[in-house]
Amino acid sequence: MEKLLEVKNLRVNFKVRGGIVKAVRGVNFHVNKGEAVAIVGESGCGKSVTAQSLMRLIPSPPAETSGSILFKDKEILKLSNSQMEDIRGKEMGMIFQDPMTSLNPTLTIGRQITEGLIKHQGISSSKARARAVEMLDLVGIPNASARVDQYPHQFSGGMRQRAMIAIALACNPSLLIADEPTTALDVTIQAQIMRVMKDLQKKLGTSIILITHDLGVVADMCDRVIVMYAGKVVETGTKWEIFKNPKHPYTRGLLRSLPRLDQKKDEPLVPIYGMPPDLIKPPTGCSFCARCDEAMRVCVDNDPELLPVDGNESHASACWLAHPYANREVSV
Amino acid sequence: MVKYILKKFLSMFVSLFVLASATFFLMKIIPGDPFLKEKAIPEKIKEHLFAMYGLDQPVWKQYLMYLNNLLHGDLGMSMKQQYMSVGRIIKDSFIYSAQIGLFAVIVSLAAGLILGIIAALNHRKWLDSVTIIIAVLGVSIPNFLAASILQYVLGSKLQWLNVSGLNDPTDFIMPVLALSFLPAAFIARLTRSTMLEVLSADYIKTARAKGLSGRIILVRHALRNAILPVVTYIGPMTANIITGSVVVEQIFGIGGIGKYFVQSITNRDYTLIMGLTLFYGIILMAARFVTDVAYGFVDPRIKLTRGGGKG
Amino acid sequence: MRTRKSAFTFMTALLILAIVAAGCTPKNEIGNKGSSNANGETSQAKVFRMNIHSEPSTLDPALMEDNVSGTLATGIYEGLTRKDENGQSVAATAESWVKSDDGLTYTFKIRKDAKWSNGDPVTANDFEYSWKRALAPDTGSTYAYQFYYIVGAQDYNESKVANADGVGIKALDEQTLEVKLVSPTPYFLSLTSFYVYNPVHQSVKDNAAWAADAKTIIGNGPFKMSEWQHNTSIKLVPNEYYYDKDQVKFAGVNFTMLEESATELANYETGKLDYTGKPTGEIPAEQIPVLKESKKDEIVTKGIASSYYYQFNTNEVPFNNVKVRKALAMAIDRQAIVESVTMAGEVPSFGFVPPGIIGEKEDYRTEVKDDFFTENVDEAKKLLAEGLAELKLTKFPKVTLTFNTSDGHKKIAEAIVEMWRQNLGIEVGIENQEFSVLLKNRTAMNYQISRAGWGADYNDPMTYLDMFVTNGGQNNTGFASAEYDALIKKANASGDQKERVEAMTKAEKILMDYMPIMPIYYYSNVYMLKPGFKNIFLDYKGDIDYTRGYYEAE
Amino acid sequence: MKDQSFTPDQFTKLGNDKKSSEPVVRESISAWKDAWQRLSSNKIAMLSLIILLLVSLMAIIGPHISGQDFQTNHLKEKNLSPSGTYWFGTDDLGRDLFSRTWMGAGISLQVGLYAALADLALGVIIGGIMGYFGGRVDEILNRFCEILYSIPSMLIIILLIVIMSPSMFTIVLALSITGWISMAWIVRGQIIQLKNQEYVMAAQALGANTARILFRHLIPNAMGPIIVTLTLTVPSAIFAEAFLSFLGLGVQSPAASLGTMINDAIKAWTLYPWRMIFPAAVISITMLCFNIFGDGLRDALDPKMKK
Repeated sequence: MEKLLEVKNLRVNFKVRGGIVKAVRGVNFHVNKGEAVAIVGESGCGKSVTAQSLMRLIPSPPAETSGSILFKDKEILKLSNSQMEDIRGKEMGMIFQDPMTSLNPTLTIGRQITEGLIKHQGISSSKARARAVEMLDLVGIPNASARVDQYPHQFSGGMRQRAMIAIALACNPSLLIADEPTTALDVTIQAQIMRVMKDLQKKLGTSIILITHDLGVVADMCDRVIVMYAGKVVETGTKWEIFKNPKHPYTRGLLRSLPRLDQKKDEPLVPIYGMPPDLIKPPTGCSFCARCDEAMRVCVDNDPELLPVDGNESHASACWLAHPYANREVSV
Repeated sequence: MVKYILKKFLSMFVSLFVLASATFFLMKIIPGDPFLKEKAIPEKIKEHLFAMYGLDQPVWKQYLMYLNNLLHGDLGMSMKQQYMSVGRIIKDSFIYSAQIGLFAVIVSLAAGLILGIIAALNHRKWLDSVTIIIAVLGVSIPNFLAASILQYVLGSKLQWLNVSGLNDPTDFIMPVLALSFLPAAFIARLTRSTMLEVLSADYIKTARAKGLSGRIILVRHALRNAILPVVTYIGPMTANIITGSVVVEQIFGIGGIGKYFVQSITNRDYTLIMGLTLFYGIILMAARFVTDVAYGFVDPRIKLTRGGGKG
Repeated sequence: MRTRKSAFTFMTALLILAIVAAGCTPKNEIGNKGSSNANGETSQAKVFRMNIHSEPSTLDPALMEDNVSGTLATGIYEGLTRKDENGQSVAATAESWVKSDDGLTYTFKIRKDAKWSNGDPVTANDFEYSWKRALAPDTGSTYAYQFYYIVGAQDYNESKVANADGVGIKALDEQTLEVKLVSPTPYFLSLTSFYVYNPVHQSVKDNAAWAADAKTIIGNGPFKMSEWQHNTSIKLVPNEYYYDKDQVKFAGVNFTMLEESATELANYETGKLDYTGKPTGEIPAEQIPVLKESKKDEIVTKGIASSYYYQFNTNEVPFNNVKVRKALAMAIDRQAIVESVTMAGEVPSFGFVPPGIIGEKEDYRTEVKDDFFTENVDEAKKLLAEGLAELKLTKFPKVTLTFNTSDGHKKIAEAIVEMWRQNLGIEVGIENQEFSVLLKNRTAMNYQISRAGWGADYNDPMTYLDMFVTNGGQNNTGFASAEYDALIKKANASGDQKERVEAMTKAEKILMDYMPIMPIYYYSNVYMLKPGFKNIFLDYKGDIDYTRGYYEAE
Repeated sequence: MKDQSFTPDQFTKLGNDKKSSEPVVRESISAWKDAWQRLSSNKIAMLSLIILLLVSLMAIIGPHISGQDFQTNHLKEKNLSPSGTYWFGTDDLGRDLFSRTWMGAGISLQVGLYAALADLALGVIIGGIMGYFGGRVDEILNRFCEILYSIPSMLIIILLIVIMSPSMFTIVLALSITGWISMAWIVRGQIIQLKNQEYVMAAQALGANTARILFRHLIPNAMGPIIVTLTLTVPSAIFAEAFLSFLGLGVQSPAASLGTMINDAIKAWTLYPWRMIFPAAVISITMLCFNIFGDGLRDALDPKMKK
């Protein structure tokens, strides 16, 4: 498979009063063409920062980004601002978490779709408008030709997120980054939105990075999963590997906190207790150590590396439990 | 929409009536009369003058007489400049004030928005500090001081500009600048404040994610959402500026309308006071009406034109 | 959608326009620099440029009441007589006059070549018409009482008679005007140059708004109005029909209306004005000492017949005691005030009638010295203690000095109150009031100490002294003296100047002994005139005469 | 894995108490303490606060420390430039400008402060009501504001002069009668824009009462323009007081305010610039610090700005 995007040793630091927040600490992953990848983790784990830094949307200062982001063989971090403008919207689209605030309240939906089209494809405004209607139709907005001239406040939440998708996909980008696209929506709408995204992915062949804290939506949609914690990738693998054979205690924690259809009635949902570490002073050892039920002495001062699980190419985990010395007596 | 405008006009008419009534009685309560001067006029002559102007009548009668004249479109003659009608005084002097005022509105809007945007884009950097200092000086240096300094430096010392008058196009520069300092500074502060909030809004990120250029994001997405307080402010500000500034007009020797707002009252020139108040009231109410309509254009969520109700 | 878009585009366009305008205009100004000097004429015929502060309240002589109008009237109109530089009445539109032996009848001969600015002849009928017009109640002239010396005038003006037939103004023929007076009024001749005595063209009765525009004003003076930009400027050009046009040398007179003294001075200094300062303009007081050094040859100080004084409410404690009033008057340093506070060459005053007013033969003030009291802090302290004791007061009560809003008045008040504080140990509050409020309070005797000033209407001590007759309209002090009233009456009835001056001298002494008013200084006018301008002068009242001025390059 | 040797005993399970070598979570702190921490780490804002405190202190003790009192005239020593005797020079009656400046600062700052408070109270509440309720309430209140705003304030001031005697209360009253209207309009505009946002509608749907929506949701979000308007109110009140003095309602001499001092000095500023510079500098510096501190305060209190 051809790699569309390859991220190597991505680090993002924020200068704030009181120190430097190391939000992303050496993240590696890739996305293949046509593939849907999920980045999963609690809020504050650096997944959104990672996603936004792919499009260089993190303002610098206060942020400092280093490492390498190769997109279609171009080094994103080295492009000029205007080159970057040509990639945004055209090659990569992005959907944000809150459709209520992510649309400009003072411009019509149509205008917000067409402005990217006009900029990137240089088409006339009437053509752009036709394309906007088409896009709205595509994302399932009824009566699109009338709706195109309405303002965001005339749309419901779900419709707005559909419109966001239409905006993001208007120029037919090769990569769509969806940053918690359904978090702000209620459950029934969530499913509809995910369906729209999935359908479009199939139709247009777009690669997707789905950022979410909810492993539930992942199962449906994604090929591979990347689990992040405290600015690092702690486990990565195919959807099946992660769901059936999670190796990292954090992944297991996430899965345990998820309601499942096959769940027994008396089996409780188990939240992960405690708080993520302060990324101004990240722990020297495993960053999950403090919350880990299976923590060992080694975990306190030694940071585990992301290593293939059972020699498997696609599945990797960063945990001392994989060390030969560790007792392997853990069950899911 | 037509109904809305009609309704607005009707309520404006009622408001003007209330304004005229309130001003009329207030004006009659305060001590003094148009014929009071250091060299007192003999009692008999004064009595006759009072009778000529109807000032010997009970106040309510004077009020009805005034309203009657007003309904016939007659603002009366000035009691101080006896050969001039109030309408003509306003017309002759407003021309100057309006010219300078409109320029000043444009200059202060342009300068204020630009400074405010620069400050917001450079939040907590030195350019932000520079604009803060300029803006604060703009609001804390009164316009008479700014006008005097301009006049002394550009007019008297460097002699680049005429110290007073409105004969050359360049004569507009100093009065316009003097009038613009404060509003420009205030607009800059307002713009900066709301721009900072807007620039951190999600839809700005959306716009960036679309690959739009910084300039377009700024003008199309950010400014439009940030400009509402500025729109609110420029309504009354325009009304105030185009009806002249006493000090600036005095310093630059401009025969504008500004001084009459003070002079008519010190002279107790009753007809002129009323005429000016109504004139100002109309301009202010018109400016406020335009402001309300402009809200709808700036932010489509606002629908004042459809009348009442929350949201 | 479309409208919104265009509205926004419009705003952006405005912005750009403004930026462009702001960026470009300063360049033009450099190109225009040279053209601003309008007074390019050479010595033969120069335009004289001065400031008149503000729009004249009228140019109808009957309604005039301020010196802005008066200054313009000097150019546009001409009465029967004019004042020369020494304050003497000289022939003008009247070439000669005869006073009857009883002093009650004046017969004026109007010169044959007197013409209006439209070429019509000026006749005795015009004067009769104009004066009766000024007296007509419905004209609404506030200065109509200046005609009350004439038989029947007051009755007509006060509507006691229906028509003007009984008024003692009569054109015997085209050239002869006969005026009958109620009593011999030695200063009547002086009044005939006063602006309310100016004639108006009889056509004015057909146009109520005739005095509002340059086109419709018809005068008989040395100049006529060529342009009136309301609130901005007035231009006069010589009147080609004027009988004495050979003596009119200026190509024109331009008046600006600048209310700000600093602006006026800046215009003078940048060569846009030839004259600055009093009577209609002003030189900023604090600049005067500096200009007296730097512009020695241009600056002129001229005493004028006006008095600046404080008046006491003698009905109220503690000023119902003459010793208290005297103490306050004696405890200030007038020299320090005129030197350090007002700085315009004013003269400390110890009497009421200012210099410049004609007495029996010469200046009243040189004939009758103003030594009615002296400054003496020790004596003042003693008087104050005595006065308070007489009033059975243990300490000086809380009183307030009020004055009408003006920077100059405020400064003087601050200095005087401070002198009282230091010299007498009394605290006097200061309160500035809006003029109308002050005048109302003064008429209602609702004050303790108040600033006041008085300028002459005509050239006789009476213009000052008749103010303080019992219940006089200007007498808001509570001062009432039968003896004083009798003396004023006597002076008014007499045609003998010696007898009159004697009575008036006694009256002034009574006034100063009673001291309802505390003299501070006699005004003076300071002005600057560009070198080369000649024969422009101020009369005894401080009114400017520019009509015979000329320019002679040095 | 690095060339690192571990011992098996390192792979024994940890007790819950020893899991980390460092505290895991940041100390949780109250919002106020947090705001104060953010504010105090803003050096310029803190410097501004110190200067503001210094100016206030000088307004109290300043008139008494130069050894010259504010009202004694020294006519022989008028218009002196700053010197050892007269630190800020003397004015046109030879009075000590140092004492007068600080005395004026005391009066002017009070005027500015009270006027700002009055604007805040009246303007925010009435503007909030106009914006929030809209419809007829808005129409009537708005017209009331327009009428009040159009009545010549000089008439009102003269009326006040006639019925009241000059005092701080009268000054603030005169300034506040119409002063709050601009604030009300600004607030009204903001509320009209904000009330259409989802969180407000959500709060309405949840049945939150009006006052709560207004003061908890709407007004805090309009704080930016409110603070900016306040920073304009203060200097304009200071200069308006000078105008009141001129009409006879403001501070009466020999007392001084910064506004009246500047008014007096303007006539001769080219000759005696110090008479204008010191009072103008006090106003400008105070306003600058007020603005910077206001910005700092807003940044510290407003979590939105944290990023």
